[in-house]
Amino acid sequence: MMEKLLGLPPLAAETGKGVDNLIIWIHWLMIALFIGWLAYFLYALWRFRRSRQPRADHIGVRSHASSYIELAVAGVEAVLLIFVAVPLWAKAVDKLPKESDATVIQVVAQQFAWNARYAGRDGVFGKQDMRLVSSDNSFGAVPDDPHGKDDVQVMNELHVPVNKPVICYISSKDVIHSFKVIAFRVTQDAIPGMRIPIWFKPTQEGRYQINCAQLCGNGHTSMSAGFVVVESQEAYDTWLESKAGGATVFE
Amino acid sequence: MEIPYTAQPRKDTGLYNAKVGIWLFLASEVMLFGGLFSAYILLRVGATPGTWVHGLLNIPIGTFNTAVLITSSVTVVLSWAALKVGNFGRYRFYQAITILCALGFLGIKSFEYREKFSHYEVWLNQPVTVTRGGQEVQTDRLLGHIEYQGHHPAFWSTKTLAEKQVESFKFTPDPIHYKMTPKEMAHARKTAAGRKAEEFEFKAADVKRLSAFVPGHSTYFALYFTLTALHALHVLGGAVVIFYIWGPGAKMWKTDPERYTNRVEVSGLFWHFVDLVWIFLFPVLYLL
Amino acid sequence: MSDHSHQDIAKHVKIYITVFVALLVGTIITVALNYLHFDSMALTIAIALFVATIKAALVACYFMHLISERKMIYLIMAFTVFFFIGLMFLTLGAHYDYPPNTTTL
Amino acid sequence: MQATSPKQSHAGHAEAHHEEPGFWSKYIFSTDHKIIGIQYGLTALTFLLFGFCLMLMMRWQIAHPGQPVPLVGPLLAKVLGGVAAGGVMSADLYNSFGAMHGTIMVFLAVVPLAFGAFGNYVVPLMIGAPDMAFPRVNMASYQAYVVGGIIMFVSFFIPGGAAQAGWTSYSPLATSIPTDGQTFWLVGMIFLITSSLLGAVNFIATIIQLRAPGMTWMRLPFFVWAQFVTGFLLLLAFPPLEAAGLMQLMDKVAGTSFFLPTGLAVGGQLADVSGGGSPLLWQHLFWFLGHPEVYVLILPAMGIVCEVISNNTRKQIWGYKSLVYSSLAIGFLSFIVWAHHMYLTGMGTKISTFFQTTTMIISIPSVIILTCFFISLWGGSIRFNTPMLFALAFLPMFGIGGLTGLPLGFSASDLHLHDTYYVIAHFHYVVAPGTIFALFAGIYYWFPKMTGRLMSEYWGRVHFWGSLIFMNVVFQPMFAQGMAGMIRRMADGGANYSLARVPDAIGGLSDTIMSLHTLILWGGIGLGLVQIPFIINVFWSIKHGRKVTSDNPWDATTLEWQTPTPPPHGNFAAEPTVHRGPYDYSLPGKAKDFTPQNEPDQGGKH
Ligand code: HEA
Ligand code: HEA
Ligand code: CUA
Ligand SMILES: [Cu+2]
Repeated sequence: MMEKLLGLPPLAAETGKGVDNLIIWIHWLMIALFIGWLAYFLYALWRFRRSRQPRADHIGVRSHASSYIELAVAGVEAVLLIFVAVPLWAKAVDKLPKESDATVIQVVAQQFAWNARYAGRDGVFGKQDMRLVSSDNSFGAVPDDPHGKDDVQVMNELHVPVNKPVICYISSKDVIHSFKVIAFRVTQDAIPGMRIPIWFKPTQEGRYQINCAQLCGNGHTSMSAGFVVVESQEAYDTWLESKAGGATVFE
Repeated sequence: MEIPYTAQPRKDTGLYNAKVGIWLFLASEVMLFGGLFSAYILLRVGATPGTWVHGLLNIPIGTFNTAVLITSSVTVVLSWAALKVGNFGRYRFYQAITILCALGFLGIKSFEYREKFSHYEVWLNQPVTVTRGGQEVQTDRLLGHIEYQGHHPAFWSTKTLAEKQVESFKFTPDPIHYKMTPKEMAHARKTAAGRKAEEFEFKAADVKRLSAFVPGHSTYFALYFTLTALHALHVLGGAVVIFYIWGPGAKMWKTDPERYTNRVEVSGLFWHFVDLVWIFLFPVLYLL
Repeated sequence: MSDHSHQDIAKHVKIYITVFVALLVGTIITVALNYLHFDSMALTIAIALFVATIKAALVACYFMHLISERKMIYLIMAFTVFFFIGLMFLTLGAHYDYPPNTTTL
Repeated sequence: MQATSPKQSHAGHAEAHHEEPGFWSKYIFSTDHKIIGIQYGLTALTFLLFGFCLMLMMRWQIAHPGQPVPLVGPLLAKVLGGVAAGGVMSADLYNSFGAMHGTIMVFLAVVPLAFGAFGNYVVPLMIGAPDMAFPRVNMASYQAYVVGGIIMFVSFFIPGGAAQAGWTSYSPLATSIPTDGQTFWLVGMIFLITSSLLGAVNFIATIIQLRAPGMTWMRLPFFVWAQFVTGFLLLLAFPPLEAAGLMQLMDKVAGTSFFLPTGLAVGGQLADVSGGGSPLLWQHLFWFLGHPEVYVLILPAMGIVCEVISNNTRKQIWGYKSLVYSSLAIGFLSFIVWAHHMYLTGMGTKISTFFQTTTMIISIPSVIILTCFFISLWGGSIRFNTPMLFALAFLPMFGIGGLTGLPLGFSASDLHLHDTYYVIAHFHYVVAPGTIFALFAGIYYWFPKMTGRLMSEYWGRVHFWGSLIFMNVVFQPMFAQGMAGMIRRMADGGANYSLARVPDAIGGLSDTIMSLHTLILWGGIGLGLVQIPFIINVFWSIKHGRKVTSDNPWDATTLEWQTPTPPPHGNFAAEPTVHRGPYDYSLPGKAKDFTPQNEPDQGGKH
């Protein structure tokens, strides 16, 4: 019910459930406070208008009931913080699934597109060197590294198998972008000079747009051409095979 | 109504207005330099090992300049003390030394700057062999001086080579590089002393990057120039104020001696702060 | 600090000179230590900053008369120093708290 | 306290001694805090209007992507050239307007109005001081502000246009955008920061030193406390941004890389810089100011609301002490919450826990302050005049804005909401119907003191109801848009992410969400229209408003109303002595329902 009321968009990742719950619970607190105080407020305005109450009472309220409300607010916040928010975050950033159980993708943003790199058949990424970065080598891949031969490099279309954790290492070549997939409830700033892991577990096949959530220049809105395609394991394998080795071209 | 407490302290705080004002201002200055120091620390701990520049500044000159600034600080308090006992002549004398010290400090600093602008690092496409600490080493990065058509140019960069269509230039390397530890640098300096320096002739095509010791050379020099230039601006500002009070503003000593003494105290507080910043800048930039 | 007797001031002057000498000595110590080249970089930094802090404290306490200042000034400076430390250590803390290997490619 | 008649003659006497200063020294290079306050006020209101106009054009453009802006389109094309070719705002221009809207609203409109104008005009009067502690520094502060403002304004017209990297000016984007507007922005900011620092030093010193006899700390009106804390926030939080600004300026003009990491490849080519910098360093230094800055925006507003509410409920403010302590707590804590703007830079658990905790803690004093205001209504005798209406509306509006800060304060829920319109809606509820309403309240409230005339009550009400309705029409839909995932700072209003363009994308923006743009646009136009009566009201009332019949038209207790109207140079004829707290309204046993702070306990020697 509350999802509808708040207008939360469809959720398609297991890991996003906690985020939604937190949003919902905190909104319950907000709504309770808002309605409670608003009712009191309107009542007080009506009851203590000048025509009804010509002379004010210097002191006003003598009880300290409000302190309990304040304490209650603090209490609810503390509970949400300690038992929900912090564990959720720890799960998101500390408890990454094992790489062997996951689809591992390197993502490098650039003005204004998303590059992605898969380890290919051998499951090992080729070596990288920052100094080799150029327009046709976004990842600075070292050309003669044998592990790199079958690496798959794509632009703007990432495929992942459904129901299997995905780890993305998010980075950027030029300015700060932000990798956001609404339905998975993931967002991670792509910061040049840093490579930060995120993970999610998609539960529903389909095409998901990658939003670039950080102002990155005049093409910020046209970074909308990036997609995450969630598909069955077989379809994913076929897709990966079709790309293997072909995508990394060096002149 | 007139503004109270311009000269006399307010009873409950025990302070006159300008004193509160200057301390508040200094508080903001602490945060200003604090921001830069935080930047220094963060950038330094985040630096890739072996890339942090160190050991390239002239320590004797820096030490001397530190002494100059400390001297100016003590003459400021002495001049204030002289005013407190009504000795205007002695005040003028000490404060004159302060101003001279300030000018001296700035002079020395600009000399140091100039020296840096014509000192270079060159990154080469192919390594060359140089002698360091009595040993031959292969390296693709050299520090040293440039000679081109009989001049020692300043401010050159990789771009300059293209713009001026330089085909080749002479390069006299230093016996050290900041990749070395302080110990190795000291040793290398010692063994190189008295020996004739090697010389190279580099073609523009050999050069991957060329940079004088300017802010763009490295994070270290960026910090060095930003911090010391900002500090030097403070020195200049302080000196101007002290000079104004010392010279044109001295009329007030006749009309309102107490307020005049306060002015001297307040400008002095600023001056000590500038000194205090340098006390940190010196080891951080010169020694570490 | 407005009602100083002349003796007071004479005493002050003596302190100023002493502090001045101490500052010069401190400078020499820092520079001299630097030529010793300790093997540990951390130790070098610690010593250099330690001496610098002492020197700064001397300037602040005696030249700037912080040692005998009013409560209000202490309060202002205490907050300032606190926030400065907050700025420095929290940024550093954040830096070290990023997931491992985030800063290399 | 002397009887009234000698007071008047004293004032006349003092005036006779001063020769009339000329126009320039009286109005332009004045050192009188009241004139400076008014200068600040008018300049800031002009910028407020300008900032709003920028936003209106933007709102039109995102509701109608690709179409020329009506009315002003040709003008834009003519004045700004290529970036507005054919009267259509390009993405570059949209980004400029967005960055400058934020910058102008925060640094050139609201802070100067709340702190510079009201602080300057009211604080010395409230504490019984003849002027600021350092009048010439005060003038310098205003001049630095004007210079900063001019630099910002001029930057629109240079080739390439004004800054485009958002008001947050994140590196490396800020350094890699080719326009010099970025440099102008930095230089302008350095002037504005200097102005704020000078102002802050002055305010704090004034409040510490120039309180009238008997005006103890706990007798200060809450407005003064709010300004005092604000002063400290500016004093200590701004300098690190100044440092950062200097460093970014070096990056821009001297080729350094303070904020540029190694291996930066702009346009596919490795950038020709040394590298080794840190983009996050800029964010830390920016938000170290950025967060305290938002309390700079809200605290003076709360101060105004407090004065107006107490005056118009005719009773003392409930929980004065907790108000004071809460504002001190806010001030203190606001320095250690800044990284809640940076959760999604990939922050680790330890540090994010720290910042989530402090963020939650800092919401408590805000709750306390609001609660105190709410409870103050109880038992009052409420007068619904225009200032009071605005002050009352502030409460739920700030409430909405503040409450929606909570889901942003948890890093896990921020995961979904970060950089969406939810954030835009959150902070606009606090700064627009929040702070701006409080500032309107302040203008209506103190106008009679400044001019000796009241503003029109009728048009005041039109202004109020119109603003209240349209503000909500503008900002309420943004919560829905944000919750649906609409990202901020998009020159096409998210059309590229809409289901209309990419029908098969799961989680795309629905037609309903997109169509809210139209609603917001009309809300914005309505909001603009209802400001017209206000602007006319201000200027008309200076000459033609109803004259006040006493120096104290609202029957207020605080000292600013115990001076002649408008107060002469030097404010008080004789130093006032304070005998009581700021809110002695409706004291039991008194005939009048207000007892001014300078009225002695025994009923005076009248
Ligand atoms: C005046 C300005 C102001 C104020 C007061 C606040 C107050 C708060 N803000 Fe806000 N904030 C901004 C201005 C402000 N903010 C701005 C400008 C940005 C965006 C900057 C940018 O990115 O460009 C921002 C962004 C922002 C973020 C970053 C979001 C993101 O980018 O992802 C966060 C996250 O923690 C946050 C949190 C909070 C919190 C917890 C408070 C708390 O202090 C709020 C406490 C208040 C309450 C809890 C309300 C209590 C009221 C009641 C209990 C009564 C209710 C009754 C009725 C409604 C009748 N804010
Ligand atoms: C104090 C700060 C402040 C204020 C008051 C406002 C006020 C308003 N803001 Fe703004 N806004 C910001 C600070 C502020 N904003 C910031 C920091 C950003 C982020 C920028 C970025 O992304 O970098 C932003 C971004 C922002 C956006 C998002 C743009 C985007 O992401 O693409 C939008 C969208 O609608 C918006 C709208 C508005 C509107 C409609 C108002 C209205 O409420 C305006 C109300 C004002 C008026 C109606 C004018 C009244 C005029 C007078 C009273 C004049 C009187 C004159 C005389 C008497 C001489 N703002
Ligand atoms: Cu990339 Cu926004
Ligand atoms: Cu904040």
